[in-house]
Amino acid sequence: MKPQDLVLAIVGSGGEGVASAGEVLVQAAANEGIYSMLVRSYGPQIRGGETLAQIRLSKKQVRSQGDYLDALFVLSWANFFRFSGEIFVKDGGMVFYDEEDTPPENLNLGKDIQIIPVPFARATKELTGDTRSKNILALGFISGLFNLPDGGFNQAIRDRFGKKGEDVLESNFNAFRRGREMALAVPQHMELDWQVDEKKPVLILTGNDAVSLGSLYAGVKFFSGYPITPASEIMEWMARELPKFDGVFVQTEDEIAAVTMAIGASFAGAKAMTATSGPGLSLMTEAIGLSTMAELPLVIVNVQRGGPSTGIPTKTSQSDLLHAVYGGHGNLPRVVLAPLDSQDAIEIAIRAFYLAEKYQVPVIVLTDQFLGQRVEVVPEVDFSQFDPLVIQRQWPAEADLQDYKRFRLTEDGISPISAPGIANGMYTAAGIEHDEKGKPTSNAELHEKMTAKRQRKLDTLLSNEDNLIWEYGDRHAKIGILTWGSNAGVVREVVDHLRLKEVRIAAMAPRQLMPLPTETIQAFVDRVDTLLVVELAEEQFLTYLRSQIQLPENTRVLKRAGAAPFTIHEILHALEEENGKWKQETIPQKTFEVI
Amino acid sequence: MKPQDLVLAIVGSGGEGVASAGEVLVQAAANEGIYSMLVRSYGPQIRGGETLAQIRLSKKQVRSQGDYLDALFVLSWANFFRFSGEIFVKDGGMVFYDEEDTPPENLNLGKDIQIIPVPFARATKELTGDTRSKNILALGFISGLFNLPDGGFNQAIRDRFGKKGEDVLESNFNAFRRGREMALAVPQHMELDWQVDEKKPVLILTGNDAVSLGSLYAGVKFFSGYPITPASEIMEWMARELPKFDGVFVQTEDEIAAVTMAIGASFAGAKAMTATSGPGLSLMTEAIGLSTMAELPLVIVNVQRGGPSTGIPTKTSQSDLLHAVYGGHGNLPRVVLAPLDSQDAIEIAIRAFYLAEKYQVPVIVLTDQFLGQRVEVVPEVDFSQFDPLVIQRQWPAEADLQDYKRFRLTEDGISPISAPGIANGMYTAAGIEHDEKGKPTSNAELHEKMTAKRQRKLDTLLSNEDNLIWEYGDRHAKIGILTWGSNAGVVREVVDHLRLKEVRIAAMAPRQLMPLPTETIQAFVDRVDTLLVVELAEEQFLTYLRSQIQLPENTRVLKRAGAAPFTIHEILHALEEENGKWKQETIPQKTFEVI
Amino acid sequence: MEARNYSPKDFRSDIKPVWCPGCGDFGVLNALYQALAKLQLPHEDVAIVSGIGCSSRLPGYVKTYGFNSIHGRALPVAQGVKLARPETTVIAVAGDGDGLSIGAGHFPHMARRNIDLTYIMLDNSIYGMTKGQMSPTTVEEQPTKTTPYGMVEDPINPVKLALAYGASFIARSFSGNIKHTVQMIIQAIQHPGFSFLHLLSPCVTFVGRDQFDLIRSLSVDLGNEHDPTSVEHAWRVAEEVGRISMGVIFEADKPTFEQRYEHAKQLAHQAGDGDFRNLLKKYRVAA
Amino acid sequence: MEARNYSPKDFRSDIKPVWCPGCGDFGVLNALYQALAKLQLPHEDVAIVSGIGCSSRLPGYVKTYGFNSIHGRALPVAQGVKLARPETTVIAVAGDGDGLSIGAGHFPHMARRNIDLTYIMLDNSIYGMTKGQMSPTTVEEQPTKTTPYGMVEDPINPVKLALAYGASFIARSFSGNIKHTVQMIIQAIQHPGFSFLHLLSPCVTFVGRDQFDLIRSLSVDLGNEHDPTSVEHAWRVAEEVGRISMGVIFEADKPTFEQRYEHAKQLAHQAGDGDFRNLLKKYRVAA
Ligand SMILES: Cc1ncc(C[n+]2csc(CCOP(=O)(O)OP(=O)(O)O)c2C)c(N)n1
Ligand SMILES: Cc1ncc(C[n+]2csc(CCOP(=O)(O)OP(=O)(O)O)c2C)c(N)n1
Ligand code: SF4
Ligand code: SF4
Ligand SMILES: [Mg+2]
Ligand SMILES: [Mg+2]
Repeated sequence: MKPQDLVLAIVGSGGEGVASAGEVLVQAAANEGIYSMLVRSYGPQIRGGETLAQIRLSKKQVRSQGDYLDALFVLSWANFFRFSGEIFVKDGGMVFYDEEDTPPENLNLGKDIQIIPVPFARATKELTGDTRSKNILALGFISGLFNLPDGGFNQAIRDRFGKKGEDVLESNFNAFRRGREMALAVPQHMELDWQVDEKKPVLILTGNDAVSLGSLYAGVKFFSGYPITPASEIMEWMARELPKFDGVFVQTEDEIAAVTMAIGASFAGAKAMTATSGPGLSLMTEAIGLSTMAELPLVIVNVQRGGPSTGIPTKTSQSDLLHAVYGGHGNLPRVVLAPLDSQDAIEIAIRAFYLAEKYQVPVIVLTDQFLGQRVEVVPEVDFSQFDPLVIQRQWPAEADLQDYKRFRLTEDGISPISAPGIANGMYTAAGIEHDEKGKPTSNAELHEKMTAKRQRKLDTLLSNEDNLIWEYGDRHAKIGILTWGSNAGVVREVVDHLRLKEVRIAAMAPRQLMPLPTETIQAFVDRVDTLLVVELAEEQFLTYLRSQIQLPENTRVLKRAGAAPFTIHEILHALEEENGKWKQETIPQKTFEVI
Repeated sequence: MKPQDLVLAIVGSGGEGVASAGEVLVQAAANEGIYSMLVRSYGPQIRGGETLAQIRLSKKQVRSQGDYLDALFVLSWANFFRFSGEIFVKDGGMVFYDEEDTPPENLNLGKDIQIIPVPFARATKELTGDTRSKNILALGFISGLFNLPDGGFNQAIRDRFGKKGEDVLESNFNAFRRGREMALAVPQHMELDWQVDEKKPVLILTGNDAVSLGSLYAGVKFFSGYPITPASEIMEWMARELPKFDGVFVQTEDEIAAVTMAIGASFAGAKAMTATSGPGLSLMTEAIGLSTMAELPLVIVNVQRGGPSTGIPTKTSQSDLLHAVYGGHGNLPRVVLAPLDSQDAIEIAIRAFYLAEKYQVPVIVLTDQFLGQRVEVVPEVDFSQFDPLVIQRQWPAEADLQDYKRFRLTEDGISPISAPGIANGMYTAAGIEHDEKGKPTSNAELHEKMTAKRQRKLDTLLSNEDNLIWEYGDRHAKIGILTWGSNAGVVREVVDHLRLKEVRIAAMAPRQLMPLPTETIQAFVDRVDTLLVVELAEEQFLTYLRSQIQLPENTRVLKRAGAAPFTIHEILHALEEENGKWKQETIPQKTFEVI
Repeated sequence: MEARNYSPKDFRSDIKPVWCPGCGDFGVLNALYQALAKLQLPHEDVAIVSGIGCSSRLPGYVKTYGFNSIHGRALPVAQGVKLARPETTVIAVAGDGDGLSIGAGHFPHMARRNIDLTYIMLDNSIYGMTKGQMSPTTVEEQPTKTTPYGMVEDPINPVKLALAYGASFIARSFSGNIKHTVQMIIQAIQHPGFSFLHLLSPCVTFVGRDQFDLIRSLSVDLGNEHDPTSVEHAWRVAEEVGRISMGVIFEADKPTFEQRYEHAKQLAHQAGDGDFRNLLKKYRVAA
Repeated sequence: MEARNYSPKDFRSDIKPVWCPGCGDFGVLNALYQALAKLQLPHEDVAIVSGIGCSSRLPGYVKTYGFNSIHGRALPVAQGVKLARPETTVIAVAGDGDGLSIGAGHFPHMARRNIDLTYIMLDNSIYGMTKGQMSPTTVEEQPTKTTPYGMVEDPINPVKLALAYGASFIARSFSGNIKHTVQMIIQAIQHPGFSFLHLLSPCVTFVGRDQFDLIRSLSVDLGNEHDPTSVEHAWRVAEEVGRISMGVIFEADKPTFEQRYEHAKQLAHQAGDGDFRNLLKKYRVAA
């Protein structure tokens, strides 16, 4: 086990504070300059069901959740088994469990795994009189076991419990210390080195936080939304923050009201957005066309989950891709962006507003449950770098307002846009086809021209704007991986790992899916000998790529319906199968070397 | 002008009975064994606005609306000009107008066009005291002018006006006769031969009628719908006919209620459907996923119109294609069928129910405004040929009902489906991911299996069912046209015309768009040297084809946003441009020779 | 059909509820088992149709036909089931969010059709499933995740809505009072036409356990002075502040959709005989 | 802003209405021109928002800002406009189908928010634009294209709905009485909060010209006995059979969404200062 890459998990019931222990751990580590990623999983029960917190800690930025656990902490076995098939302990790994809950006799977790009882509950009760701080005691145990610096924990515990009164704070501190002591006494205890050379400021945030922060920075002034897992946090964030920034927040009666209200606000001149997940996006389909037709800026964040229909609300997927790029009746140009991680999500959200305002189009930002809800530690972001992207709408000039033509047929497709309050800028926005002044028409020629105008804006965008694409790895790669969205993290680790083994490999992920930067992608796929497409859907990305570029004949796809994000091993295996360039045994069960 | 191909149009205001004259003409011709196609167009005004009836008459089955008019009958010039850019008189053609409405001085309709005043209104008033029968007088004039047999008219007029009383009938008869006499007196009068060798029974119907008839024959027992142009006629048809056939008709509050009510009815065991157009289809998106997920048969007819958003409700388009095949969040297998003409629409509707019931999937039938609302005369259809397709749902066998598994993982993906009333067949249908028994799950492995099961049904379908594809023309063609839907008619005429000129050409149109019979299409495109894709949308079909097959590099596309259907000339020009194989002058302005 | 003797537990399915311990919906489920047993309805002739939400998980826990459809669409799906197979006893189940927010547009049309089915709204004044956002019946005092600075709108009154929509049966009950709930479910099912049962069913997790005591303390039975045939009386009940009346609030005798459709069918049969070939003749020309 | 003196015709746009000759909506349009002129509202500070239908074509004919959106969504779009730019006088226009059928779910939520805008429903009891299908207010006697054998459901009563929803202003008028319509539009616009105007506007093509006479003959003015602050009185008006009362049916003083949101904003500002950098600190760890 290398100190800079530790994967552990805590599992228990909802009431045992598993998730909150995970959050404190992330905070504590960050206080010491240690990066991490936290994935929280819950069972189907609304509350009090099984909870899993998987945390990966590293001195380098963490890019994926970690395939195998170095150590697992079981507060109750029954809950552990509810996650069977989802978590795997590394061969030679360690499992610590509460001594009060004896493991089943036929327990078989893997090769050479040490299974060690620890009196988490009893020790807590002895110390504080009840077991409420058991999670923090376990955290103390973890900190001691892996020699994690305790200063960070002290700060994190104070931040978390300080407001709950001295008593609560005190018992948590005591529990933490007791747990740490207990760990120092077990033989498994390790003297890992977590000293970071230079502590740089970081952000701790989820993808949903990131999208919200980016949107606020971009100047969103209107949010209308309807709750839906796993996007609700964006809405709750806006409910909390927008009123502070003099923006308007409305919880609407459904997603159709949410999106049409945002369109109304946009018509009135505000930067407006909504956020949803698959079923909500489907319901918004008709109105997305209205935004296209009335040429009104609109930002929709869609946090993907398992589908179709209600599907699996709490699990990740990339299966809304085809709907995002091709859904909706009629010829419906729209922009679709997809961030790679939380850091990128900030920029992508800002760009979404930039593109929506500049090109007067609907912009869909596709994230997913994995990205949206995991807690990630990323290097601090300098927001001022995005200031050029924080633009105001291009109001009509005086000359435009002489005989104002809202939908003037321009070369680049963009026409001067007015809004209530502007004298002589009056016009009627409409979802009905219209002429340059907005007058309804059913004329075939005009329809042709207006259709082309709307389409043309995407061409203008593609040629005028930054190429939003992520490319990583060997410039002369023989093996290429083409992926998108939150897969980028795990793919990046695969590339890093294989490059250390001198495999010539590179990866690419478009951050702008529509209009797709086809030239860059075509060049990439033409350059490599072997191409692997990686996606968490039924060949949706592959289908989309096929429709947009020429894929080499021997293109292979690694795809799954979703629910769980990809692991490094899955991708390595997929590459191996296709290549035979390195052997199974070259894939270690765990701990990847990363550049 | 060849007698078997005559294109004429009547234009006037809504009140002048233009559309009804067109309908009587079609009926009259059919009574004499003459084929025709009638396209009615209206201006934006709800009622009383401009109306155009374009009728093409032929001794052979008519496949498209006709490019240029041999003769135009103008009841009022103001209304004519509202259609400028939509109708063109052939060089050397004739224009007859009501003498009371003087044509504008600068009138320029084309080369060598005779513009002849006729006292339509005055003659009617002299005869009947008012101008109400003016349209029928004009019809009489038309019949005389082109020597159309008058027996058919007598019958058609009786059918139309018989129920309105002897007086009305009489004045219409008189008007008709007077008009015919007037025509015989003008020098333009022609002795065309309309004698048909063998009169075979025909059907006169619109695409909307055809879909309705097919659905009823297939055994539809539940229709829920919401009005929308140009699909409302299907709904009105069902309101009228279903109660006679002990089916249930419900006008719902919106399209979401329409589709979910149909899904409820399907759950209860009924063959259920709805019909809509673009905006409605977009609204149904979420529920289509429910049908996929709960594996409940469902038929949705979507009559395409101009889009996006409200678009152009009264005009045709093929721009819902990508939404039909790829719309909807999640991995969402569905079947999409597209009939070529009214005759085919009968069969396709029947097949839609067959496939929905057999594979327990949503089936979308894509037609369009042009096909849906034009009046077409087609050879009689022998419905009994479809009897093998009129199937009952496969209820579970006794053995299935022991420990019944509604979503059993079978090899072909199809599981025995139960319904209320079946003892021991109880289960809970759900849009949530579920196990074989229908129990909700968020397990990644199960999700994988169930996703694959649902997808597999389409593979089974593709390998087990008839290849629904239309192929036409030279088996060893060098030029291929790939198209879909109602374009097939005009494409067929192009192929006929060019083959007479010894051009080696063939056309293909898949009638099943999803799952696409890719093998047959791939073979076709590989066979030809030049491929032209023809579609009434912004490269949606092209995009779709790209995503499904390998298109040759030199594939060309003839596309328009829509509103007006393609003409023969447009396609010939497109081919010419690409080929230079025949010269502009080889394309006559009108009258195509057809095999 | 052979006589069967159902006990409440015969209606228990083998799926374990995902509800939080103590959730009010357990009471509804138990009451439903009892009501179905009292009515001796065969498993296969009952269909319970819901949308999405904690409350909408209910169908899966009952051993009858069930349909856990999509958010807000319990009513249209239920109507489809009922009209396609009228022999079925159809019960639609929705949460306050499901039925009054995203599904609000279906409610008036359900009522005006007066299709013979029962609509049970499990009102917990919160979005339970999505973990605690404001719902259409959330009251000002209730903190939620989307009203951090208090509510800026008024709650919706479901009974007033049902009255304005012309629902032919309106009752209210409380899942903390299982006996009463059983009684109301039975009466709702027995009512010919559309019946609406406003069923208070506390969310212990996002609203709080004290809801049970609070509702119990405010509950009063609709006494004899209440005339359920009077819209005025019913409106007064709906307007009550400081107490919650339980029982049948309104009941009217109205023709059902099914009856009226039967009549329409008779007229239709007079216009045409339901023979496909005859229908086809209208389109056929045999020259 | 410079003083302008608007006359009704200053509000006429240069688009010619597509309505059938004699359509009731012409009366509404004229009344609206007059009302806007009387209120001297600057063109650029008015936004008229509609859905889809004959009635929804109205915005295009008025020289103000307009939004002819999609079917059923006049209300949410209008709310977005108003909340994003509160200085705007926002008028939402919908047909009976647009507002009571596909858009029915937005109406209760509009009312409970009590946003300061005016909602004019042009009720012709039919789907005009799609050429004559049953609408939610179609009455039994009226033949339509989708009720060939008569209606099988009851019509919806829009005034009852508005009352049950807690709308703070409810009035009724008739496009055949332009003077009264002008008056009602003005009062509706002037009402602070959500105002609902039920405006009977006959469809001459699919219902018939006789509608004008019929409605005129049934119209009575709400006299002094009517107390518009009384829900009971208002309900009685809504229930009337054989006559149609015109005027302000109900009016209440309720805080608006805007006012309540202002209050929420103050609380929010106490919780945080609206400085992005300070907000960012919550996520930032500078070790
Ligand atoms: C179209 C759509 N939008 C949003 C959601 C998310 N969602 C699931 S349940 C629910 C609301 C639950 O509230 P309620 O109906 O009151 O039921 P409860 O859970 O309180 O019983 C929401 C918003 C969804 N599943 N589908
Ligand atoms: C989503 C959607 N469904 C259906 C339609 C078709 N449609 C247009 S207007 C209309 C109803 C018109 O009725 P109403 O709202 O009463 O307005 P009116 O024309 O009578 O003034 C319908 C159903 C549509 N445009 N969009
Ligand atoms: S969240 Fe509330 S409504 Fe949902 S199961 Fe828990 S207690 Fe019941
Ligand atoms: S159809 Fe009716 S509502 Fe529409 S414009 Fe004509 S008269 Fe008016
Ligand atoms: Mg609820
Ligand atoms: Mg109407």
